[in-house]
Amino acid sequence: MIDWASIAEPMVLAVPAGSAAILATLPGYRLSSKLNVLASLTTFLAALTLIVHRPPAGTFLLVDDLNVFLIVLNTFVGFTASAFSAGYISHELESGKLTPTYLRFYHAMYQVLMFGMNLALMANNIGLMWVAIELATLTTVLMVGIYRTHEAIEAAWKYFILGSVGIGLALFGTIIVYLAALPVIGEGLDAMAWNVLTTRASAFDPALLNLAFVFLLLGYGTKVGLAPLHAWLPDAHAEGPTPISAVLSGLLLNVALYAVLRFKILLAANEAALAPGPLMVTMGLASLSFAAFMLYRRRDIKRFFAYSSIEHMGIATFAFGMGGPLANFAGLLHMAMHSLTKSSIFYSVGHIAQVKGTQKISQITGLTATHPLLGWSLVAGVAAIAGVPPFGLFMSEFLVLSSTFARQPLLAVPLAFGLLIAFGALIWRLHKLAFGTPGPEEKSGPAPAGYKLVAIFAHLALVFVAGFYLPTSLTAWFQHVAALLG
Amino acid sequence: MHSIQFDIAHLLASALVLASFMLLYQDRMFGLIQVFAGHAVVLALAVAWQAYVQDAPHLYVTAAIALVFKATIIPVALFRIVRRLEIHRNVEKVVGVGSTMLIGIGLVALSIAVMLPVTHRSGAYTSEDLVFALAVVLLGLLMMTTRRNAVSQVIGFMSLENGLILAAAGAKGMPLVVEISVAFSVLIAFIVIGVFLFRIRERFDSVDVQALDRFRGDRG
Amino acid sequence: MPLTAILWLIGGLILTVLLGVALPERSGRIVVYGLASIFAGAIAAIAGAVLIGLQPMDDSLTLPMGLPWLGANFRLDPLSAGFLVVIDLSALFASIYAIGYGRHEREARRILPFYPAFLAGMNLVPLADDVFVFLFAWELMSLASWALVVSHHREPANLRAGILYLIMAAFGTLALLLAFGLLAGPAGDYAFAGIRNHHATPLIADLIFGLALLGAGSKAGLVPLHVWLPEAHPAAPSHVSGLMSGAMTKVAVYAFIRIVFDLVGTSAWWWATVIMALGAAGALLGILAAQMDRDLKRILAFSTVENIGFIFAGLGLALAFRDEHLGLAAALAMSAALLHALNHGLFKTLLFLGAGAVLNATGERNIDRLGGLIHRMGLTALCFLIGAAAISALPPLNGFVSEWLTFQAILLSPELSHWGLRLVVPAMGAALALSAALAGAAFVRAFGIPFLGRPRSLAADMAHEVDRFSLAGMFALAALCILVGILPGFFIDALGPMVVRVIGAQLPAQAGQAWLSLVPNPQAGSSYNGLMVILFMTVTAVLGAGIVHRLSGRRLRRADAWDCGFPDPSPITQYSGGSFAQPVRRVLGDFAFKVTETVEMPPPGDLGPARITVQLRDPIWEFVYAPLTRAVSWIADRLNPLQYLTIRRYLGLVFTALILLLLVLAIWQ
Amino acid sequence: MAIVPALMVQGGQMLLVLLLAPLLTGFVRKLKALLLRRRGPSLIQPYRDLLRLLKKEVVLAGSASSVFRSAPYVIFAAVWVAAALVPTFATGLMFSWSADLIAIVALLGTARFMLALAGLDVGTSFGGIGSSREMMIASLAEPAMIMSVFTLSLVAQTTQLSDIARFMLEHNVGLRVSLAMALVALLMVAIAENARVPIDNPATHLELTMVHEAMVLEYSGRHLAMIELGSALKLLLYVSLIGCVFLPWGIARADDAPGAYLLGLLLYVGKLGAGGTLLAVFETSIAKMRVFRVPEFLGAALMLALLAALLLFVSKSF
Repeated sequence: MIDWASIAEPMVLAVPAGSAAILATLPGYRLSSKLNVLASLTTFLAALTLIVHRPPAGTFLLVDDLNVFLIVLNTFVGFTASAFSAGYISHELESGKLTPTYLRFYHAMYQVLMFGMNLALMANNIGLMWVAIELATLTTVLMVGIYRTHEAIEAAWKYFILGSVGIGLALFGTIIVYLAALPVIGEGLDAMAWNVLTTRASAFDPALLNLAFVFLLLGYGTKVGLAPLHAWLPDAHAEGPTPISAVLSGLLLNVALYAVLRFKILLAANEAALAPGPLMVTMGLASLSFAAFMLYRRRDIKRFFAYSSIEHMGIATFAFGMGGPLANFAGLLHMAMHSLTKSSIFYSVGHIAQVKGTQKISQITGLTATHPLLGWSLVAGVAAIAGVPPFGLFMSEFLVLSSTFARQPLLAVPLAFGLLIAFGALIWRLHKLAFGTPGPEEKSGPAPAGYKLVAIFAHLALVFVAGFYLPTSLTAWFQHVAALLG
Repeated sequence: MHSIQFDIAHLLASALVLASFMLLYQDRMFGLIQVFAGHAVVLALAVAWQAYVQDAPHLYVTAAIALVFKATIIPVALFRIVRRLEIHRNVEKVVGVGSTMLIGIGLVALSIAVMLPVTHRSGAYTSEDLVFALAVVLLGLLMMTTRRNAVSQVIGFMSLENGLILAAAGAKGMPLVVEISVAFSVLIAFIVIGVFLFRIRERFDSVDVQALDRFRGDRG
Repeated sequence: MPLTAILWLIGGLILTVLLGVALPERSGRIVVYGLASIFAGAIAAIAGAVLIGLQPMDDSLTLPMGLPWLGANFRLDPLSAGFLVVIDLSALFASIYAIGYGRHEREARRILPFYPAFLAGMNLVPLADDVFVFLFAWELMSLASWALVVSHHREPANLRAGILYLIMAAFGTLALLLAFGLLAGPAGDYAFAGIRNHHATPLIADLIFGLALLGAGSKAGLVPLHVWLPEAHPAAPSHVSGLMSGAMTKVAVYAFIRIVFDLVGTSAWWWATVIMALGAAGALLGILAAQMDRDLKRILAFSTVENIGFIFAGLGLALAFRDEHLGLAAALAMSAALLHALNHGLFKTLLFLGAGAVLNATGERNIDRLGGLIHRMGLTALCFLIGAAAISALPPLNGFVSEWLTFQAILLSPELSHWGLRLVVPAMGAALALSAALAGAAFVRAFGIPFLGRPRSLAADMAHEVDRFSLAGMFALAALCILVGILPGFFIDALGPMVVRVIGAQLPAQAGQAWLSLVPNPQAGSSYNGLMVILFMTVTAVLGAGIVHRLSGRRLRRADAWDCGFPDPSPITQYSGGSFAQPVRRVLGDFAFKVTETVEMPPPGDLGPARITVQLRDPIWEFVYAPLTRAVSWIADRLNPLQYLTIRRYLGLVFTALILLLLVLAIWQ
Repeated sequence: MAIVPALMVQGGQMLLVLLLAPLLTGFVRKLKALLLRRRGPSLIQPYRDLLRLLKKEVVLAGSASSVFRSAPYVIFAAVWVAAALVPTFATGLMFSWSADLIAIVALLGTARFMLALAGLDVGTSFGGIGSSREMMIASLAEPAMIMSVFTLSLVAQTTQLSDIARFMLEHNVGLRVSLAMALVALLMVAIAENARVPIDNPATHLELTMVHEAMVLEYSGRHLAMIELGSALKLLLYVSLIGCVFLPWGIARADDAPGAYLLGLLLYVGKLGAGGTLLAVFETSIAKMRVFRVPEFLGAALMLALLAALLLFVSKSF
């Protein structure tokens, strides 16, 4: 009998790393795209086993309640995204936007990215986590610039510079955390290990923790895409390959937010430290309302949904800032639901951009008439992201709003306002995209084969079910984590 | 005995801050690069001194990296880039030197105000080092935001990163410092290569980031 | 267990959605609408049985869904049962109608899946017994109806209506959500049972009331939140329009009653005045707008605004009486409001179905291009006439009964002790009387212009009677209108349990009264007997006709119209909708809609026609909604440049953020 | 009281109003003629007209529909039923409970509704003019009427007309501001509803000034007869309504001696005469007003009635 726990944990990291190496050498893109899917699938399965068999905390790796659900989510979306990209990327090759060499590079990088994110999630060491996130950043930068068009390189450059600065700030924060831990825990790796830090945090010097949190919030917040640190996000989403946009919105933002949460726990554990809540609430609200208004003037469909990602990250940050079992539960749920929904939206958008041959909203009309399946999947996705039932985001937004309003009515008003503004923008654009009669000059290619849309509907189905039914086990564990977040 | 160690550490750290100020002051491209090399050398010394004081041998590696990579390779590469792209003209600034200096001094004051009350508990070196490290970081950021062209922005970023390394080295017995400095060097390499290899010359006449920004997405 | 049965039926409706997706359009139409009518009918039957006491009241059920720690709670109490009846009567006949009507849909695939979902949503709202289920069903209802509104998506107007509708719906839901947030309190007890136990402070209660008014009002079409109604209701297919006006607005009324009368527990005197003022204003504005408009379905939608105003006025009265513990009066007002909700559900659905029939037969909604339809579609005309008479509150039809009850309730209001109420109530009474009279004018126009006279367009001339299913649906509703009109006692008794549930008092049993007449308030002894009136009228009419024919025989000669000696064959010379509305427009249109009439006379000798152009401007839209939209786009424009900064400036943003936070920290420490 | 006499009273009343209605019309016409120094038609001229019309054949416009043909009977029935429920010479009519004052107003509304539809039915311009103006007038007159009904029933604590009459008779109501206002409002409404000068001119066929006549322009023969009878009944209804409420003296109450009934009958005829005289004098002494001044006239009535009701709401003592 093999000890799954001992195997699964390294597998989640080893599979992506190994397959990345292989993919870097493989020529033909058909095979490599299949291999890519396979690798992601195995990673996902390995991650699944982590739920059941929880390995003990190691010096460098840690799987606990908080990150295991993110790991599973991460690998799952990574898997569906790879499946989607298998269908997507071939079209890009045919349309000559990419060359086989770049494809090989793309697939390798995809797995490296997966590796980086999984490592960031599983790292038991604040330094290691930092390194992993930096790795993820670098790979995504390369992927964003992969089309080597003018805009793509500009976006990548912007992302790179801002991301690096963010990373730098985060490192400074990390160092300060170590310094805070130093007197209590003593020198060495323990002073950087999560499981140790979390337990001893109450004894740390609060002032140092506060200082650290400022840097960490700004540093990792840049990667979460909180206003005013968001600037890289829309362009990176818009100019990169759509699978990467999906991964960025669905996963990387979550990973960064996860990092912030981890450090928030430290502060929460320390009474003397200033409550991280107000900072997060402020930035959350800022991102939400800012993105909501920005949505109205977007002309590029991918950039449009990128801003909606900023909005939702804002909501989640707000929820965690509010704290308390209800709000935290809502925040976790929101993270999960958003990454599922948003990635599915980006899948649809990718196909739409391919059949319409453009990303300009003004040149896309009446999708439900021309490509019913694609069009309705977009309608469902946008409805879900706008937070109407029967989709999961409704539950999370419901909890955030009502719990906030009961405690801090004055905070809930701008929140509700921002939600309404964003809702208006989403609906307005949706009508334009999905309904009406397409103009005569509008070109529209053949609809993508049904199997390419499986991923979309799989995600939507999950979000749909979560809208009215959450399995009790899942809930119990969400609540446990929520309590842990304080 | 401790006092002299402390003074030297103090001296080196403050020298780094001074170097940052010189970077801010410098307005010729080649001069800028030379000053940056100096910056890196000072960093290498400071780290080496910390290695000696904390007798943490791995810090020597970091110092070596700083010396070899930042103080020699990078500057050389930058020299070549600048020559290739014919941009050894003045570094045009957004804010005048004087006011930049004033802001810089303000930043140093801020970092002292923030740090000193905080760090007195953890050993003396760290506290001093942290103050200066923070100052260097802020100055680097200031430089990035007040310089128009890419090379000087890159240099600003690298000085920022030097500050981080200083802080990391200052943190007593902090693990992974080497790994982190390596990771950072990779990052910097990427940036430099990026400036060099982003086919920027194919597409733009200069590496002026503003030119790069000419097409800020989502227009029409 | 009635609740279980109803939930199963709703489940059936939800499964029907899949059929609507899967089946081919032709058979799908019959199956979906057939099943929908069966399920709706069954629910109406069960709920009715519960209401008249054949089935046990108040049974509740919790499903393992919804909020994990709470589950999905459902409860069937008299209030919800009554509203289920109201909803599903409309739904039943609208579905039957749709079996035939749907044949003319070009893109039925855009309707079939959403129709049963819409019904399911409407049925779930009254059953919800916790906040989450309530809002879930509420939004489901909005979403499905939105999909139906944009089902004819190739007309830009419909898309605009869809956007406006969905945004208003979201606004309403947010308001309700916040209201529930306050009701649940910090503990976050989202079950209605828990909410009833947790009592809010007066200030919070006022806040809840305001939010509930916004939330429910925006869905019901209460002034000034009614703007979406005349856009969205006509955009949908007619049977859906009928349901949106007839049933969905009632769901909103239910939500309002549930929150304000049941959940909050307390109330302040001025709540009633606010409700009554808004209700009266809505009644007047709505019916005036209906009088001005030319689009048949828009006319009906505006008249919905009027009727909702009427209902809310009744509710306000009931609240005022309940505050001062005048049980009988409160029960009277509440019965009036509820009965009117039922009646409006019947005749508004009927009228929309009729309008749909006209639309099918002629492809026209503009009454000025119709005319003389009664000669070609006599049965539809008959149904529409009954509906029009009923909605104009003419005895012996049902509309009059609820109006009469409301007036009776108003006459009891001198007993109110609060001066504010004493001033508001009579004014409201006058406004209601005025709007009732105007309704008569509006519906003389709405029936007379399209159905009577001579056809004004070829389409109207070519019209033909609609199919059997459509007629069946309409006739059933017309029959119900008459039935409620002549035997109101039974229906009022059936509403009794609902009234008891929210008021705590009840009217004396009506069915027992002599000659089945209506005596709501024994010591006043005012009574009305629809049965007698209709008997008398038929007897006298038949008598008169008999005698006259005996005296003068049945001689009759067809000839041209005399028209004071110079008849004009051209149908353009008839009075059109516009010209019919002119007197009222001149008299009342001005203060409500800033009407401007401009007449262009050709110079003497020029044979060109003189033109009159009329402009209506809705002040509410101009002063409330337009500024809001302008503000949003203004802010968006101001923020937009942030997308186009240079990297250096973005770094500057990060830098300043960092400095700010550090300063905050330095100061804080 | 016993069924049989009650039925007799009820039936007698119904016949009575039917018979007296044309007479009242004729009386008013005659009086107006005399006031204008004309001989004028004889008192029974209206009966003659009705019979003549009944004898004539109906000439029906080609575009007329069943609405047009059934309208006269419905109108007649509605008005007659309404008139039958207004106490003329005796309160406590057998079927008085089947419709109260509000219902009576609404019954007249039904009649008006049908009449307006009939006006639109043939599809001529004049019919349209008539209907639209009629509805405009009605939409102001009816609320005024309702509000004065409110006033009455707030005083009498009921909307049941015969109870109101009995209340007025038995209780010493005295002179009340509110009642006076209500009376004035009611009179104005009555003038408007019966298409009398200054609102409308029953005698004119000058196209642009007519309202009621324009609606019935296309009617002929028996249909016209029913319409004429209906309007005559309506006039009678209003007069006897005002009479039984504001000068209820002499109205026989339930289980009174037959003598009382007789007295009531005589007094009733007297009241009719008085009402007719007042109307004739008023009509001859005033000129018809422009159509668009009518709203001001009726608006005044509405305001008066509202004020009366308001006063009563504020305090019972007005």
